[in-house]
Amino acid sequence: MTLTKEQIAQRIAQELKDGYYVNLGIGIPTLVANYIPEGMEVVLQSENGLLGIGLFPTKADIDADLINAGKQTVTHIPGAAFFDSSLSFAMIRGGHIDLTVLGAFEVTDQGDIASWKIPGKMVKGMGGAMDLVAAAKNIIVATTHTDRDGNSKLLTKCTLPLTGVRCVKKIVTDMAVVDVTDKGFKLIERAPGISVEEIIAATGAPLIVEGEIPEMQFNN
Amino acid sequence: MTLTKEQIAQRIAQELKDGYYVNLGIGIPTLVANYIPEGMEVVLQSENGLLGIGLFPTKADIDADLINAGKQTVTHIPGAAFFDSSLSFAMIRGGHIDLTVLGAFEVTDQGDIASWKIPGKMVKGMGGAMDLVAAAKNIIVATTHTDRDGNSKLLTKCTLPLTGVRCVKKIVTDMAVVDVTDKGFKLIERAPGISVEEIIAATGAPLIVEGEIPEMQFNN
Amino acid sequence: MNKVVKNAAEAVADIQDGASIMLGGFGLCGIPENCINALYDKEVKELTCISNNAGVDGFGLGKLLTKHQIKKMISSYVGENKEFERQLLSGELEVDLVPQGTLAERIRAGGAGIPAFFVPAGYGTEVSEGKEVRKFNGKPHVMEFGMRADFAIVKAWKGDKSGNLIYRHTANNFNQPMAMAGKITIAEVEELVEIGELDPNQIHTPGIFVQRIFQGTDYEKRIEFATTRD
Amino acid sequence: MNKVVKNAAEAVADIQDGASIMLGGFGLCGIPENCINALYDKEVKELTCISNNAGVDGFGLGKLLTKHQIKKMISSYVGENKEFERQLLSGELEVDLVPQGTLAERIRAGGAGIPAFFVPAGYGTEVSEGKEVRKFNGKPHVMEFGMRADFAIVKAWKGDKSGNLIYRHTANNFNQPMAMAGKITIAEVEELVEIGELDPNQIHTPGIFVQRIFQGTDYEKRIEFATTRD
Repeated sequence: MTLTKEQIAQRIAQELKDGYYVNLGIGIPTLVANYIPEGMEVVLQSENGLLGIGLFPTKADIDADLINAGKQTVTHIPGAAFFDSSLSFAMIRGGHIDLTVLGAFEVTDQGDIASWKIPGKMVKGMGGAMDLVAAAKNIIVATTHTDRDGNSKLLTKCTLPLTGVRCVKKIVTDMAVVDVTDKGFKLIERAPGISVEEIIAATGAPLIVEGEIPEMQFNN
Repeated sequence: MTLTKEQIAQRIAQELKDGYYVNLGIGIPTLVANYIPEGMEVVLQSENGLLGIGLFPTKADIDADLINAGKQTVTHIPGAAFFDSSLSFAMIRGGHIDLTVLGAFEVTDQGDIASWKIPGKMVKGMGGAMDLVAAAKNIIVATTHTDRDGNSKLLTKCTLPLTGVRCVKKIVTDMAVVDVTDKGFKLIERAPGISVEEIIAATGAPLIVEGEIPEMQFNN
Repeated sequence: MNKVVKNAAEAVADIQDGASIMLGGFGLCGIPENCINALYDKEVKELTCISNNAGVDGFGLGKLLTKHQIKKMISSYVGENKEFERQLLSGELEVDLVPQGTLAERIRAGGAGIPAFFVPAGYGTEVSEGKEVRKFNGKPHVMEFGMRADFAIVKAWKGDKSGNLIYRHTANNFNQPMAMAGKITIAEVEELVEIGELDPNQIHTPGIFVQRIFQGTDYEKRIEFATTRD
Repeated sequence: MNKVVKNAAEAVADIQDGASIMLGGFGLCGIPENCINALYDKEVKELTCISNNAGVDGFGLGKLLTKHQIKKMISSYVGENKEFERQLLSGELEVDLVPQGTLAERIRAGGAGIPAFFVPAGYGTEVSEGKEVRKFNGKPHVMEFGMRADFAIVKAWKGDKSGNLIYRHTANNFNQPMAMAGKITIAEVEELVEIGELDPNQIHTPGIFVQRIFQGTDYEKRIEFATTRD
């Protein structure tokens, strides 16, 4: 069965390492924060000017001056720092963020990503996504494998306007973990109960499959 | 008689206006701070990261963490701000400083200035001088009119390596106040007792002299 | 040197039709509410507004949209605003979308006297169309330009009468770089204090960047997405 | 994530001959005394040092000069140092002089992922020789490059165990931009506090930029020109 959003986030959390500074995009990526392994220190950066995002506040603690990049009220952890937008993107552009997780409409086997605009429908803007994908050392895309109509989001060429080129390193979908290698998409893991054939069928680009493909493991 | 250093500084102080943010170079320019007219608010910027230089400290108040760009211990005024070198030069480069006063070896009637290097002798470096002259809206040079050998420092072409080109607006020397205009040097005022002829003789470039040239006025 | 003005109306009194204005804030967090209301009351038109977002319907910059006061927006993200969408699709409103980090850096650069610089963001996308692209260390970068505006309007937590500003939490965001980039910078603050009351080591925006300052009133500080854990 | 090291010796232990190192400070104000002494003791050589100044004879970077540990200096002003002058004139030492504001901005740009930018400083002087010059708004500007280093060594007033730093007075200077630009950034602080003790609104350098931190000892804080009014 395909993964839930929570399971996608849970699988991505397995990519975290102690001491990582991480920027989580809006949507599924935000959920990754809920699955940081116990005892592991991971600091979450919010591009609107916060290093060290904490839990959502209690109703009593809500503070209009303290939001995340999704404009949700948040808190900060001890040891947090606030700063302006130009310093925030100096961190991002300068390669100081260890991992960026974001959603996408489409990803190609070259690592190109389209995530911000659907021509003809409303254009909301790219926000910080173009800066993040252009500069992050390590980018994981969190997405469903196919859209609502069953079209694959993993393609050889994006049909939608690009957010960045040759930048995505890994994709975690509701069906699989796929690495973007020099030779294209490579299947790394399958969702429990999903077959390699199903994944190949749902992928709109060649998929390298080497040996046995293990199922994803979830500890809880 | 030619002016003392203090009188040069005093004359330059007459160019100050209420609310000015001013960067004063090392040497004669530093003395300008002593002649800010009573009741006039002028804020002094030090390029090592201080807006609002105060008096020199008392012996008891000396603080190694509080120096000016000449590396002298200073104090700060109420309402001062400290900041890093990149923000300091953002202020300078961005044109936020109203007036820069600095010394020079040579100045030309095009407004070029040489002030940082004497080849063959020691090269100490340009420090912040090139940034200041390239970006200030209003640059006054404080200098003696001639060097120790009697050679004019006001020339048609610098013989020494340049600090900046077409940037100096006004020169206050021990003999005269000279504006740098589109048409070259223009004599504005004479030091008390110094004749126009003496100034012409001491100036290594054509000097526009129109009508009566008044003597500088000193109030105290 | 008197930078203190009475209120927002006085602060924006000389903003004319056609002016370019930077407005601080991220979403509704840290927006200069008082000045936006004053611009609304003043009915100044044909504005070019540089702001990361465009407010929401009827609040923040969304208020100016209801009177069609904005000709052009330069922003990174303009969702959350139906009237905005309507004006954009109908061609009443011009929008220049800029990646958020590039926007912040263009503003800082404008204030810092840097006319142009290179960034990786936007390369290979429609953002880089028509722009100079150059490789550095083998990686293509796009040339972007420093940006200034006739006015920058920022909101700070505390300010003193010489214009020194301190922001609070994530209400800093674009306020700090924008304060550097206004030909005239107007600061509205929640608390205006006497000169000397702020610690010189804790100033976010030194007073040299600020030409007018006043203590705002009746801050609504509307929250876009109140998200709680309880 | 343990960034705390015991002392300067441990902090600089992996700095090898030939390394490039940024060192904060302006004159002797805000220099990382402990780490400089550790580099002196370690006798690491062939260093490229990026520092606004080169210390004085026998103190600050002047100490490393006495053991000929520095191959190249990148600075804006290197006066106040006779041994420096001797080594420079004799050709033992290579010096790259950079206008101070350009130096600060190149360092910030390096840390901020901006590979190149344009400034007016140096145009028409020997500084612009061989560099790309381009006019913006009719005024010629010089293209300068962002700069990083293998290590950045900075000195702060207070720091916490996650690397957040607060500088004091004019001892900030180059420390803040350099902290952004080291591939590895080492911070020595006068007072190392627990995580959570610093106000998040008052952090000058967020901890993300700092990889190692320790509390220094025996700060001499030598004054170059003690100037008093009494």
